[in-house]
Amino acid sequence: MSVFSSKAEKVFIFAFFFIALGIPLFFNENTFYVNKISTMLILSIFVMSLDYLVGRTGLITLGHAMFYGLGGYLFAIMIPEYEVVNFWLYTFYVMAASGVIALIVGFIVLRTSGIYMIMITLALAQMTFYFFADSTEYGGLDGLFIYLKPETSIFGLNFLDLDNENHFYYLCLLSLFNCYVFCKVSLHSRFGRVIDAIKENPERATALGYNIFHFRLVSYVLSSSLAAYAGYLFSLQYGFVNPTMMSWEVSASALVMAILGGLGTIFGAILGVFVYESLHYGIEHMTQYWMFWMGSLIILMVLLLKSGIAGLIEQLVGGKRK
Amino acid sequence: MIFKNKTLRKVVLASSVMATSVLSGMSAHADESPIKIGVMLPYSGVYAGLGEAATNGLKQALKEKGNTIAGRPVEFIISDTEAKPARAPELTSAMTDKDNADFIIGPVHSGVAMGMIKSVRNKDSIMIIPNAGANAATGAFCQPNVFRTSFSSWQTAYPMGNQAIEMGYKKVVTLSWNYGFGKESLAAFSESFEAAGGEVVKEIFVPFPKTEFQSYLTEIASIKPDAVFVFFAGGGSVKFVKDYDAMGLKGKIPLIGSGFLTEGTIEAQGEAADGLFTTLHYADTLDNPKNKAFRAEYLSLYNKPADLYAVQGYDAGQLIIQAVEATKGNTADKKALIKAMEGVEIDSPRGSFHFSKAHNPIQNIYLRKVENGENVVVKTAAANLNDPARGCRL
Amino acid sequence: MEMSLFLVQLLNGIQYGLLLFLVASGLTLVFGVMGILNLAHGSMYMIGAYLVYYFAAMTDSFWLAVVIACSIAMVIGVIIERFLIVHLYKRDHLDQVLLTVGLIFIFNAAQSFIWGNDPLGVDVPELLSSSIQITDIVEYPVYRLFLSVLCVGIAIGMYYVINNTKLGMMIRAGESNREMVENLGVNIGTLFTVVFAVGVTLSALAGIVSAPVVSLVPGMGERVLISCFVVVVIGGMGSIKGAFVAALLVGIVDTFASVLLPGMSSMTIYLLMALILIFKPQGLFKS
Amino acid sequence: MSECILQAENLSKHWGGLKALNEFNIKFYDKSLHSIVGPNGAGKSTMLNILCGTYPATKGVILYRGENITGLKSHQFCRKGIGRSFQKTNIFKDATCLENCCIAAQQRVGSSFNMFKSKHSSKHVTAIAEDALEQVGLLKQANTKASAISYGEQRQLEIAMVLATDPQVLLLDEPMAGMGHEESLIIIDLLKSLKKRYCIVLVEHDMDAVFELSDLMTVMVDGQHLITDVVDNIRANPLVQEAYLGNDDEVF
Repeated sequence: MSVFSSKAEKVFIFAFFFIALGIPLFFNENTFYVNKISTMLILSIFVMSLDYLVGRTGLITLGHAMFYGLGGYLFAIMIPEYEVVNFWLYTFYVMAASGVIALIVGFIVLRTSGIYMIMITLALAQMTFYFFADSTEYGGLDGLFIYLKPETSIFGLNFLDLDNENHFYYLCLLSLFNCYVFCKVSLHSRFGRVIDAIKENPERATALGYNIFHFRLVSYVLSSSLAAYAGYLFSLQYGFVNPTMMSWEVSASALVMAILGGLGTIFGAILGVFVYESLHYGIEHMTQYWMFWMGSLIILMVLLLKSGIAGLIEQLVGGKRK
Repeated sequence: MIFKNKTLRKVVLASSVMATSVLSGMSAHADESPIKIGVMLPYSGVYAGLGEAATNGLKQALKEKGNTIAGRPVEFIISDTEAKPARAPELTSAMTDKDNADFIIGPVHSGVAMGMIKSVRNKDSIMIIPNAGANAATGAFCQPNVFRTSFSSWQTAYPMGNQAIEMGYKKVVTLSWNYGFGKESLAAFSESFEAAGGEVVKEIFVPFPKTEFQSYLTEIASIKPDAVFVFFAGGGSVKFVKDYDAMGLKGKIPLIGSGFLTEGTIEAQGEAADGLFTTLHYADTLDNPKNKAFRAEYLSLYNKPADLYAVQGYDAGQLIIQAVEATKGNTADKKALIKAMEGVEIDSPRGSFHFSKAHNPIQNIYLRKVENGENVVVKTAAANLNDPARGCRL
Repeated sequence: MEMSLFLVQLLNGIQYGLLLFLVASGLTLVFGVMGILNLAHGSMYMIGAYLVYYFAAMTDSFWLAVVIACSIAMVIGVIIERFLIVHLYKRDHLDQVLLTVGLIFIFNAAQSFIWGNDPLGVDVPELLSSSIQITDIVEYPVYRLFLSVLCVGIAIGMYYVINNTKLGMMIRAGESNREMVENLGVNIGTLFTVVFAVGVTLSALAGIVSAPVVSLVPGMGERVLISCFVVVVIGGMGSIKGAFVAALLVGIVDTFASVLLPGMSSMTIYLLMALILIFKPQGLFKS
Repeated sequence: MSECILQAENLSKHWGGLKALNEFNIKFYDKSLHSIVGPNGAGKSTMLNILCGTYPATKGVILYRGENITGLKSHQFCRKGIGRSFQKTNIFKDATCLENCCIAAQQRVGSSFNMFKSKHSSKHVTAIAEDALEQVGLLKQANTKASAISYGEQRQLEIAMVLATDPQVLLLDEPMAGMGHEESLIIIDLLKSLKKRYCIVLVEHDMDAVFELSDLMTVMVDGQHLITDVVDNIRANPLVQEAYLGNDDEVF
């Protein structure tokens, strides 16, 4: 059986990564667009991790940006100030550290569900936001700077220069690809089978002998680590972190993007990010009151586009999901 | 004159280019491509009012020159920072790499400033900060291509320390929001106040942006200091001054502060603000011809009174005009342009000023008192005050 | 801390808590009866404050402005429920979250468009503008005392309505079993519209009456919303009694924390919430 | 009689002041079908929910093969071998019938935290699932979505899911509720064959079925144990007739 849930997904994924590979060549004169798209790729990882949790595990969170921000902060805090560190090593550190934090946080938030979980995740994210915003040692509201970008050698081989926009772009693209593959593979695995079962009917899954708390916790930790990885990449892109990375607006707009793209589809995250960000960019340049148009758009989307853009495409292309 | 719409802007630009080329005839061999001025200010969110005023001031300065400098038209590229630091690098990168702006005016917010400064490093664009006060912008993070037409946090609070001693205060409680601007202001005040023999008995930091001040006011009442020095701006200062009065502290413990306490907020504060002493590099009522002319013109252009932020934007415009005129319209040679900028003497509504080595204004700081809803200048608290620019290696 | 100042701080805490209750009660009422989580609840607080500013300036009477602002808020509530929320009853919480986030965007844009972004203030009405001397140095503003009395009055009023009227009976029934209400032969649509409008108006009223003691700035709604969430979560979603207890608790804890634990004061209420949830995942009074 | 597998001692459940179950004692034996009857609100479902760990008991002890399992978490009951079906159909409607059983079977086979092996990779899991479907006669519907099969088939599927977890005890909560006569007959046949291999606890309102299937019957009234006996004795017991059946002969 194919890993793709639908023909639409297959077509989209191939087209997307094919086009994405050529972006830096196309914009070779203009680093702005390469940077902008890198940011969108990073956001896609973040939103995809959110979709894993919300769309597939059935746990709604309004505080996911907490891990996005933590990814950046953990890195900024852990690195020695005047030393170039290894990218891969710190990728591991950041993801492991945020995983441990997610384990503890998950232990609290997963005791609740539904509307409670929405509010508790939100409140915990605010708490973390204030922790950094009020701190003196972590730069307060002004955030922290990362002065030296890490080097990326593996076994002495160095083929990526993070200061080069194009190299960084490909790193983001590769990361997104890995993230997508990981999400798809794990959701198609035995673990994924249980996750799907728990999302659809937690009561039944419990009666069949699954400790749903453990599965949710694992999913929460995974998703949070991925979000932290996205935040880590973001902090690398421009070399700074700021508490607003974990503000509730970031969590809310990520949710909007996930739903716009098509909840539970994983690939919809990419769609959601690119459509939302392009609209934001476009509307913002046209009117001072972009918030009004964004708000209206979101409401229309909720009322009319029930399964997101991915659902729309699947209807058009055919090959509905099984 | 605010062109929010990009296409509209381009059209106007095209016609103005044509007009100037017709006027100057074919004889002028000089460069007639537009000078690109990127404007990165907040137009939505809490700081939107400041962004608008700074933009107005900037445009007023350029309008006085017919929107041409040394024969070159001016093109504005406007983007809304929303005062969100996380967006700053991306937007800055758009200015430097996509639009190839010669100058970038911005921002208002210190957090955004830090993000921007990092992004203009080693770029060709010259950044001019029309408000953000973070000391580090012209201190530890100072760069050849970063100028500031406003102030450093240190400058606005440091002179008040000596003033407080002169007023006879020995024990002072200081209080501000717990963020960079506030912390730097309190530190600068304490620096001069304690050097002159005063004692800061308690330093209170209120989490930003909390405006529930009752418990802090009660605490101040229990300490009974000689005076209270505060830093607040915008909505927070309105709330604080009103609460201070309502708790009955106003008549008993004098309130002094950095000038932002009563900038743009004085009307909303009403009578509660009467008698407050503050220090700042400007006051609406400053009595000099330049200020009067500036304010009159601003009022006629925008139909509302000018404020500090408009002045700072205006001076950013003046800085560009004088420097580009000095290089005879050459903006390609950034080194020469920066040199020209370092040499200008700006005839500002706040009184004339020039730049320090770290590119921060060396300017007068005034002691102001609120009387009948106006900031009235009492005296010059510190003349030609230069920021210490700690950590700057320029 | 001196005893008298301790008491003043306690008064500060209670007063803040009561105001929080006013906002949170509307949120918890709407959730309890309708199962809708209205994230735009804070926006109504903001809109209420701005409306009273606008009409107080226009009519020169604070009290008249209060009446007008409340009426407008109620109309807004009815419109939102009839045209938007009504489509969401059968959908999951996620859609509600999203739609109400969209509303926040729109309200913020409207606020910025109509009133601009400068901080605004509303004068305390003449009648209540004095202060009472309570210690040698501290005076307490009469208006703040009035606020507390008003909030307590509204709390008692709500208690009465819920326990002694037909509407209250339906609300109680709705809280415990939504399907049952439908079986009672009540027009559920009308009930929901009324409850939503009342909930929204409570939030707006909180904004209206606190306008003279806060400053009107963009984004004020979101700040209130988050505090409100803490209250509602601690109290137990849908429980008005819980909201009352939790609001006082949060108000008092926050007030004392800001004096006694200055380094981490903004985190304190969240810590309190996390602690309570560890022992009582459904809040103090689950409905 | 065969070995006693599951036993409850002094089991009580209080909801506030209401005693839904009061000092209840009962024993269930292997390879037999033990039905529990009683009027609505007698506490049958409550007891079933306690026996499978969904509700914690207020008081009392549950013994499983002599081991005290009272404090265990809900999911651990299933792992011990106590499987249950629900009063309202409770299946994974979006999944196929086979997948429904695979979910159940995988729990028993294990390695459910493996994220890299495809869920279809284990032949073992699929084999168990297919076997379970076959037992209830649903194998031909294996690849049909669970929401697409008939109501009666959904009830069968639910039993198949329980079977796939390899239980020792089956707790069935009204498996025939809402079924037509034809469909009920299928379930009756199914239960007849299953009781040869499992200990089955049946809560059911269909008295014909109960009398036909039961080896032992327990009558409950108001959360109290009234009597436990073989079918014929129950039928003849005047106490039962009075307390539970009243004068309403229709039931028989």
